[in-house]
Amino acid sequence: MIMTKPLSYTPINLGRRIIWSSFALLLLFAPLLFSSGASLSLLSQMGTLMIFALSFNMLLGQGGMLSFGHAVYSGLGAFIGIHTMNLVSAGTLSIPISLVPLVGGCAGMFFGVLFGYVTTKKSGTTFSMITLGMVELVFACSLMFPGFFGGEGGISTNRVIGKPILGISFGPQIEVYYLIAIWLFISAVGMYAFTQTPLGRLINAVRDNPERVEFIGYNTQWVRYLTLILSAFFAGISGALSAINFEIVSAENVSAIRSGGVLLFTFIGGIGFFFGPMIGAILGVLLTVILSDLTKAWQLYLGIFFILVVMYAPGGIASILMMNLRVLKFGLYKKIWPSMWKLILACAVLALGAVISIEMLYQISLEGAGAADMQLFGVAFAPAKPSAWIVPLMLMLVGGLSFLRLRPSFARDWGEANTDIQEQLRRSQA
Amino acid sequence: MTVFSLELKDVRKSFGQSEIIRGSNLQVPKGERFAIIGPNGAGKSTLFNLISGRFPISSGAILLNGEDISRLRPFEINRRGLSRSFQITNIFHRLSVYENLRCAVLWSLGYKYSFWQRLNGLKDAHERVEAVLEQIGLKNRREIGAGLLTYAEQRALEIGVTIAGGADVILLDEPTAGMSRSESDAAVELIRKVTVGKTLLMVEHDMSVVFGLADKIAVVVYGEVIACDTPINIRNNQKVKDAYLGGHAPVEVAA
Amino acid sequence: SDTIKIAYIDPLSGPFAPVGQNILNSFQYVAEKANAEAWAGGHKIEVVGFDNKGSPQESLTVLKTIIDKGFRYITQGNGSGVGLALLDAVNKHNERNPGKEILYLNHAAVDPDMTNSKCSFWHFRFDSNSDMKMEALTSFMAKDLAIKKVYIIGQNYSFGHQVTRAAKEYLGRKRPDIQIVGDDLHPIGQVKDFSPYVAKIKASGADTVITGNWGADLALLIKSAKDADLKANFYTYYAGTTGVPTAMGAAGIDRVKQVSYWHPNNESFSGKEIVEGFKAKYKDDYYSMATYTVIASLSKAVKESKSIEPLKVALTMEGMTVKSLNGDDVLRKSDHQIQQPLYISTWVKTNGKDVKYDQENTGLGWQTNQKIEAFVASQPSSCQMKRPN
Amino acid sequence: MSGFFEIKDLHAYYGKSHVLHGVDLRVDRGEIVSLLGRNGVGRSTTIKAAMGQVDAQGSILFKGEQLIGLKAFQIAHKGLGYVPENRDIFPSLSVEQNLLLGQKSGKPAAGKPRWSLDDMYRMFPRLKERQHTAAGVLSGGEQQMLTLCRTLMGDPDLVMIDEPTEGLAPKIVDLVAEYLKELRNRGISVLLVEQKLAIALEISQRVYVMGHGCIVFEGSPQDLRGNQRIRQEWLEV
Amino acid sequence: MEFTLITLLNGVSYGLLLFMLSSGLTLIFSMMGVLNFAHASFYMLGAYFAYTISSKLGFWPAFFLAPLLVGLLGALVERYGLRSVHKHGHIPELLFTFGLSYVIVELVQLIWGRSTVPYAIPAMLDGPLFTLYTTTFPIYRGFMMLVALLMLLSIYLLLTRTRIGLVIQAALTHPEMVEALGHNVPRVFMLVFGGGCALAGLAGVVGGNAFITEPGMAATLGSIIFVVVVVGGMGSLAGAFIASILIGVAQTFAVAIDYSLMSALAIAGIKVTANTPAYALLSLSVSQVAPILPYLLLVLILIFRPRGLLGTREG
Ligand SMILES: Nc1ncnc2c1ncn2[C@@H]1O[C@H](COP(=O)(O)OP(=O)(O)OP(=O)(O)O)[C@@H](O)[C@H]1O
Ligand SMILES: Nc1ncnc2c1ncn2[C@@H]1O[C@H](COP(=O)(O)OP(=O)(O)OP(=O)(O)O)[C@@H](O)[C@H]1O
Ligand SMILES: CC(C)C[C@H](N)C(=O)O
Ligand SMILES: [Mg+2]
Ligand SMILES: [Mg+2]
Repeated sequence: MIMTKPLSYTPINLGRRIIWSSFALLLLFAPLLFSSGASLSLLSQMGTLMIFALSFNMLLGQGGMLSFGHAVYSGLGAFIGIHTMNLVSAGTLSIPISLVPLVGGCAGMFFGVLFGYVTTKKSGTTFSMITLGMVELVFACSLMFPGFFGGEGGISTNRVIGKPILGISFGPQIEVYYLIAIWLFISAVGMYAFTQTPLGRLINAVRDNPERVEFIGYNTQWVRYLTLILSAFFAGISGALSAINFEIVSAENVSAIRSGGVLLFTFIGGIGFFFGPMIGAILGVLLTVILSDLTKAWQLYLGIFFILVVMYAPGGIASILMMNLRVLKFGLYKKIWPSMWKLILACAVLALGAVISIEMLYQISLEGAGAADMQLFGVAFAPAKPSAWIVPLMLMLVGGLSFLRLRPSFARDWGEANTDIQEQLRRSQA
Repeated sequence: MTVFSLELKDVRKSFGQSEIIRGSNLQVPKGERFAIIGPNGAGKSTLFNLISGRFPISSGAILLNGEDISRLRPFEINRRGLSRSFQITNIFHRLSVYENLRCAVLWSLGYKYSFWQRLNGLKDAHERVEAVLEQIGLKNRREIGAGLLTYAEQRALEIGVTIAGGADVILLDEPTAGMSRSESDAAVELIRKVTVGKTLLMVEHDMSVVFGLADKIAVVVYGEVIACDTPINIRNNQKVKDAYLGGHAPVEVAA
Repeated sequence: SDTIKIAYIDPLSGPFAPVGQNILNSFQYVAEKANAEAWAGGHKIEVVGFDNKGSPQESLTVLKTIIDKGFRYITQGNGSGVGLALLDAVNKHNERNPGKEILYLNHAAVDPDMTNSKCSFWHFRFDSNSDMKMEALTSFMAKDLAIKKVYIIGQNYSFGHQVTRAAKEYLGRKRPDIQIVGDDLHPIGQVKDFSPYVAKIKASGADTVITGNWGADLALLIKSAKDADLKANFYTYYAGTTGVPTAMGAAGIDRVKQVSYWHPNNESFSGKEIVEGFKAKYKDDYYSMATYTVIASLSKAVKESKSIEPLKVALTMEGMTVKSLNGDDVLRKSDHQIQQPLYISTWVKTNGKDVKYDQENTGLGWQTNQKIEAFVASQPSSCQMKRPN
Repeated sequence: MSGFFEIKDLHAYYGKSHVLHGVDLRVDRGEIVSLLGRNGVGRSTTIKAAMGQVDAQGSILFKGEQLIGLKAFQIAHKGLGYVPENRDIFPSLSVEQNLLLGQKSGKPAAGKPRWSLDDMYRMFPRLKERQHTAAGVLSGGEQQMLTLCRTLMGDPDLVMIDEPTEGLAPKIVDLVAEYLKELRNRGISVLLVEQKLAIALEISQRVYVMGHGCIVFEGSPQDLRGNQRIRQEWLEV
Repeated sequence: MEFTLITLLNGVSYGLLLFMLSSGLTLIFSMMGVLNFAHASFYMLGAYFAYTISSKLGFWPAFFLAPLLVGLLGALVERYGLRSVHKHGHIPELLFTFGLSYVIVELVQLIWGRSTVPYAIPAMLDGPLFTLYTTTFPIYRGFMMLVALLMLLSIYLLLTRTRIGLVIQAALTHPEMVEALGHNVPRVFMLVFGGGCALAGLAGVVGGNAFITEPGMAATLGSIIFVVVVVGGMGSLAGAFIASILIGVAQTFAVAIDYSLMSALAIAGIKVTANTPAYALLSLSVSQVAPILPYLLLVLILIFRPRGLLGTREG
């Protein structure tokens, strides 16, 4: 029987190693590509959010546990982290900054042990609602215990403590970036490894069918509880890293809004794939930080974006990516490309028109009727003049109509390509 | 006094006002194949649910290998060596066939809630799963998501998940429901094969399966075991005929 | 000639956006005027809005972004919590990046700590701090012998705490006979129904309420008071900010008083061109006069120091006198707290005479009760400033 | 009698996979017709297509009206009843509520409905006993009875029943057979998909045998009994 | 005495407002299983619509038209948005409504501006209804309470006199089967969602001028209405009603109580100073704890009675 060991059993370690090494390389060289202070800070934020989103997906994607309160663990991790740093700088404690994330992780874990016991008693909607209550409780407490939470202004710290070790003081952003990158790598490997352990598989089983798990010898509550504790550990790491990065932690770190944010972006990234949450984290930072910088209408765009993703790509960005990759792998791109590029073009035209209109509307609403001219994509627009509306409206009309016309043929081509692939897969299986 | 594999002592169960199980007594010796038959709603599945810990019993006692298990939770009972299948297929739909079975063997191999061991490094689990795959005939469907299997394959997997942990008392609830003749014949063969040396308790409405497989038949009517005997005696039992069989007792036994 | 770019870091989305947007518009309106009139000599001033979503942490992200974009001046005011966080971050940045310092021009965050225990060379405050305002308010109240029982209610955050503390302390000093019959802190921006609080105030028998509430928290409080027929006067800080006048409406007439460093119906209607011009352009009220002081001070310091380098500008600003809409104000050197007069005013119907300008088209506006000169309003500071050498 | 219920050249698809390849069958008023065949040949699909739950092409005429293209609830309103094979009872509702849902929404058709709650309880006293129990906890067999009754509550003219005897005790199976006959006596036609050959042959007027998505045999039960080849090849008995 | 009575009255009327807000959500969330995060946005829309309509046509036309409009909008949202998302499960639905809430807030700001709009109480409903000792109780609060009770009654009749409730509940598990039994499930869903939104809109019409109408009014509502629905019990209108009143009264009374653990200990003769361990906890007064009461209740209820007060099912 050992002789007939099937091929598929040996995991394709080579491919996996390549992926992980390129991930490491990417982390290493990203600052060279985006070297300005602000992009470094963005990269750092993405890093922490990635850990947070991955840890959240341990619950949602792996365990089917929809938590509305995951920020509790990252937030409390952050608070403990920042208090630790303040203790270190006060001289009462001696821990290098690079290990503060570990402290945060342990703190997250501690609160995971504490709160998780209550929340994981139930699953499904009940779990979601308990976590909602829990996060609101902790958040409300943050105003009641200003000693620990610092009230509305939060607790701040200075990450440059003591003498630099090996010339690293963690003052410059780049040093913080690499600290985050290293922890991100460790955490990502750790969380991926988790999916390949007995507990990691069992939480999948619990997600699919909790009832049956009880009849193969496992206590579902324990499976959920342990997973939550581990997930809270990683959340705590991300919290402490963000404390180091921002040098401030405030009550919003433990809020329902923060918890909702991670849910949103994890989902947008794609909960069905391990790396989905990472894409979500990148998007999350881009959308909330950059977009709000670029336009006042960012919340409108954000809302529309969510709606579109949910309606047209419920598997998240990762699923779109994987489906396209699959089409590519099976060499069917030439089949869908002709209808695809036209559709993309139509969408782009539609979006362009919509963006121009929205921006002009905002200009009018914020600046009053005498709204000044504005620059958009390097072109000047005068929203006050009715004539200025012709272009965007035309763009929207043309884009919209061609979208409606082109969609069926794309949908058909896309559908055919995918059935082809399924056929091929089925044949290779049989 | 012999220790029975499974013993029910005056087990009672009420849901709200209605008493569904009204003092059932049953003794299943080690290594025997028992079939439970009875009219719809007699309480057969409920009996299984009580034994396997899905519901708590109202009174009485259930002994597994002489040990009282009547207050234990399902997973505790499972760890003591009793495993059951479900009337309505109850597997992990999004996991592959292989993973379904691997989940089912982990506890019995002592891996518990481990998150420090690599699944793929667990040789014994792999071998055990391979063996089960072979037995239930799903060897070349291993990587398919369980939800995509055909009905009969799912039923086979259901049985596979039930036996994979190596329990020595197996409870099967209508294992052949919804199968065609040839499929259910195959299922009978499968069950016969995988329960060698084990204690089997099985609910079935298909008399050819019952009479083909069982060493003994227990008849449950209105929450009571009204008869428990060899197939031949059961077939000729007037009470059973009235309550359950009607004119349907198969003529040829164990073809 | 250069363009001096000021990053305005305040809420432009979320519940506090209305105030944030109004003040941004105010800044830009004044900057336009300054540029047209060449206040800063050949240099132009530009104010760019950045949304901090009301959060301290988000503000720090924004700070990093704008530093990267080459901004050297920031201004902020809506929320002392954010203010303290920014102050800290600016200090750290300036320490770590000598030669690339940032200057923080605070237009409204009034927690006294920012010019006392936490004072910084890199921070100038153009609003009078909450202690100064409380000093003025309590002095005014002390003269009113009808006041017997006072109730203090505030939002549960740093500024609210400061108001409560100062009110108790100063009233105790000036009118020990006045009884503080209660004090309450409620969560900021979350209470929908203030009637339980009003019932409490009522039960306490208070004839006067002191509150630092702003935005919806103030509007709802006054509304509930009216509904329950609470016959108490309200001494407020922020009854003039966006949204409150509308919500208050006629219910506040004669009941609501405000302490502020300026209001449009001041003795000489100083600033009326701006009030009118602003209204014509944005259909909104100009009330945040600190925007004027900030631009005027910066312009003057740039002109005098002949530099747009924050360090030089800050050194020049120290102790500088600037002509603003409420007179000649001094940027006190010891703590960088502006010294300016304060007004106590009451919410009344416009009458075309001393109450000319209404707010939010309600036909109601502010009438001066008393002007407190800058030297009277002044407060000592415990600041021990560290200056760069 | 030009077709009470008539399926002609019916093709059906699950996504891309072509399951029915031109099915023709017919049920006349007051007739019990059985549709037999092995697992997976497409019997359930035929019924689902008639009920508007599967993509289908071809023609399905019911009382002279074309059903293809209509939504399930419209088809139900035309007088077609469907008893699914996997029961699909509403677990959180009580037995009685399940039955009530069987009645169609909107105004009742002219005349008195043929069935009342009491009829159902008389037919299966077991249901009466469990009247207020959540249907989800019913035993397998009880659920089967409930499904049948629920559809009858909608007062259909033709019931399509998919494996009604699965999981029923042998005695109850006989009972169901009796009731199907009773249905016919009340003027209701039945299209029966059944695994248990004995019963199908006993109660139906005509039988169809299906193989791989099309009809391979049509005739009376006697014909089928006599046709060893068909039984061997398509029914594995 | 005056204080207790007034506080009780305030509590009940606040509770009734909570009920108004959450009755629509009970319909949508606990019947259809859709976690509608945009519910409060529809409440806001109700207030803004009412503001515009009442400034043109007067309050009473607005009272009837605004909820209708909001309901219509809700129905359209269901028809062209949620329906296609529905098959993917609850989380996409939740995110859809989440995105929707962003869009609605922004659109409101585009149309009506960023600041408060002067949506005032109509003259005929302004003024005191009665005076209790010295405190007046405004007519408008009485009116709000009446509307809430009428809402309760009408939804109750709708759910008990029709089979809509049954159809929805059945369709949650087996939509195809419900259709096969002759019920137009999509239309029922659309009606229910639209109806729920209309109820939110009505609450907005009534609440918008009782409180203030501004773009932030939706955000402040936050999760409290979910608390009401869950505490009341999934699928139970009466439960939501009781939960609303319970939360309203409890919170109102809590605000009024200034005692803390410290004062309790003081009565017992134990002196607590700032140096005592857990001083921060001990010195918290009940009124400061008031904001967390609903959430505390939520967590406790879910732990000890996951079905909620009057619920019939879990989750
Ligand atoms: N949780 C419960 N609450 C109330 N009644 C229940 C519950 N579970 C089962 N019952 C009732 O108990 C009776 C026995 O059900 P059970 O499922 O054990 O029957 P069974 O013998 O397996 O029948 P079948 O052969 O039809 O599957 C049924 O009438 C059922 O309605
Ligand atoms: N939802 C589905 N998607 C894809 N294929 C399906 C689906 N349902 C059924 N099939 C396929 O269609 C074919 C016909 O199925 P159908 O359920 O009609 O068979 P049946 O004759 O009723 O058999 P059974 O005895 O299993 O009920 C089968 O090969 C089945 O695999
Ligand atoms: C804009 C102001 C109302 C802010 C307030 N003064 C504070 O310091 O928090
Ligand atoms: Mg059963
Ligand atoms: Mg079938």
